[in-house]
Amino acid sequence: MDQQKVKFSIVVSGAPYGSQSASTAYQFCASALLAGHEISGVFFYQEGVLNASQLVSPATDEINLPDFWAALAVQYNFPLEVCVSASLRRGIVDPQEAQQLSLEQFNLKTPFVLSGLGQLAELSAACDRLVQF
Amino acid sequence: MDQQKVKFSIVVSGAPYGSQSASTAYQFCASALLAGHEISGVFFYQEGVLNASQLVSPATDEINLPDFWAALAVQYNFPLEVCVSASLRRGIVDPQEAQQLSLEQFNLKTPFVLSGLGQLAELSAACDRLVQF
Amino acid sequence: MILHTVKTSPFQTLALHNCLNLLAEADTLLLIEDAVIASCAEHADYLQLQKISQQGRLMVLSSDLEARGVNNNIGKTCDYHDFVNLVIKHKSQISW
Amino acid sequence: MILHTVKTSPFQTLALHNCLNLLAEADTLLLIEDAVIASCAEHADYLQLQKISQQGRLMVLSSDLEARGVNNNIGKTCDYHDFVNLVIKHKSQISW
Amino acid sequence: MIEKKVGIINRCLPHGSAQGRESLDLTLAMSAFNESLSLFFIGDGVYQLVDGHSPEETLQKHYQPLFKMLEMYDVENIYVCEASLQQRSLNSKMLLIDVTLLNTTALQQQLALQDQLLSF
Amino acid sequence: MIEKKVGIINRCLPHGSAQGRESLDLTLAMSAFNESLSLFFIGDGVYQLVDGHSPEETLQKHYQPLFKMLEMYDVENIYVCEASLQQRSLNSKMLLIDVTLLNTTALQQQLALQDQLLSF
Repeated sequence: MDQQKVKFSIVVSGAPYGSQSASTAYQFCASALLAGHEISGVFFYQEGVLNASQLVSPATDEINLPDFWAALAVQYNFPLEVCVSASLRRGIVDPQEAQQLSLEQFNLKTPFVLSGLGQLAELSAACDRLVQF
Repeated sequence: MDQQKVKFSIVVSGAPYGSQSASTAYQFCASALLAGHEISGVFFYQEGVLNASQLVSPATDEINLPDFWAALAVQYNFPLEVCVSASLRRGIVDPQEAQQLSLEQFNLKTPFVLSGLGQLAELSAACDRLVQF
Repeated sequence: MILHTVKTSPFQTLALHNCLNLLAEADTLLLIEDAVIASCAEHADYLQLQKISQQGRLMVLSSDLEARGVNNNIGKTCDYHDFVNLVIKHKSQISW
Repeated sequence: MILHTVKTSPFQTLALHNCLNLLAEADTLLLIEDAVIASCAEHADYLQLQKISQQGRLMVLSSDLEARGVNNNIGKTCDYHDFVNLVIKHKSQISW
Repeated sequence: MIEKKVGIINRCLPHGSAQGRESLDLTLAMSAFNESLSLFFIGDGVYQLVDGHSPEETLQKHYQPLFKMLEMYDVENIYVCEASLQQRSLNSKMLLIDVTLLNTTALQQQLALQDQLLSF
Repeated sequence: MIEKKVGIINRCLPHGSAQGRESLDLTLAMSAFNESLSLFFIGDGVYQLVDGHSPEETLQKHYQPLFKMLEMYDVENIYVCEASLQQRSLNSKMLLIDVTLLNTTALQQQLALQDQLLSF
């Protein structure tokens, strides 16, 4: 299988800042894609949903992990799925949810999308290897 | 000192959801105030800054910790200081910062305020006891 | 006189172990959150904890025991009101 | 065949210890993030780790060693490309 | 296509973190799409199932009753580490639901059978 | 009013979490307001000071050079746990800055002198 193209699904459970695991997940994905493999999708769960915030604004000498995820997903055309219930509890909201909840602001970044845990089941079914960070 | 009125400053380092420590901090503050003591202020640092999000939207059978903090601070008239640099890295932004950073949205909740670490030094100097959660 | 608050399980982290290494004779240890389990089940540092309990320096937050459906075998249970008074009685606090 | 990834220090958590309790003979252990330190300094589970290293089943992510300015004494260093191939070679992964 | 066997590992105490609650959410949701789920409770994870949680004063959600829905959702492979129970002076009668106790070797064998593992 | 003695305790490895970096930020910022700061490096915290961090490939900020600013900011009470260094086969020559080594008893005494403690 080493020489074959492998489909990965990735579960990110850590915040973009404060712990390293989301950065590790990003480097893993970038490396897998560089080696010619495929990412079926990245599912953001638990603290991982904070990677989807468009308001993350680190200093200029630091990397912006949400930007990195967005650029990688656009370049290689894979979805960034963010668990909606984990998101709402942690203050990650898209325009539609904001409207439903009567919130005047939202913060979900493009191309991250809020989705249900069923989406994780689909990513689990679709891939050759599931990796959790 | 048991019978005297004591001034507490509180440092909250944990997110409002995902770990218990911010809830513990809240219960501590509520209990201290009920006993007649004073809270000089609460300083939110590290993951604690996420307590200041107005977008946190848990299910109706769950408590909304940012709401709880806001209500307690208004009732007892103490400040909720949120470290600005820890906030920006984690996607907590007030209207002024949003404008400066050319972000179209913001998410800092009232009456939380973004402030520098100097404010923690002031809270440290002003209190009888500093407690970290 | 330092109040040491430990919040993680002795089966998952070494916070309690590392705290015990620095606990001075005048200090008090308060178990909160997941750490309350250290007063219920035997673990690597249980004997040392028992000794501190016998010296009256081990406190356990009762609401965290109740949350997890367990009872403490060692230490004295306390509520948030007692927690506040423990902070007042000690000069400083270390959060482990 | 399971790939176990451990990411926390053996001086701070029992993740490595608990992982070793479940590590089967066909499994591989990969140390990442703070856990790389387990390959540099002696700790409670060092001897067991050494045994796994001798069996060729211990890997250490080199970028995490470099980040912390340390070198491994046991285990085989690997980069992210190797990490990807380790995942491919194993049926499943457990993140500790 | 044969359905993948997915194992969900629970290693944490309830309420100090959201691990237990979010693991259960995930299990109940995934059970609608995958009938080959197995749950593992190891280490402190066994406390998730110890009957009698009462987290109201800690401001945490009382999700323990939802474990009873596992049966309704046809999640039947529920494995508990026997050594972890014993180490904590617990036994299976103290647990909220019916489970299968496994010794370490049997646990390793069951884990090895899974195509994918998620850990909480 | 006598200035409060504030002790800042560092217990974590660099880069796996932001503890070390945010502790240093706090120290440098507070030093402008309080001249009685003391830093403690215990357990894995000693790795914060081991010279030679190179975190670029991990995407983490390389904040270690900022430790050299402590002197400029007049933060001079920097205590390192001797036992923690020895346990990790490290010694003070491997550290980026000059520190005072303390044995466990001396460490307990210094901690007891502080009016307030913050832990990272």
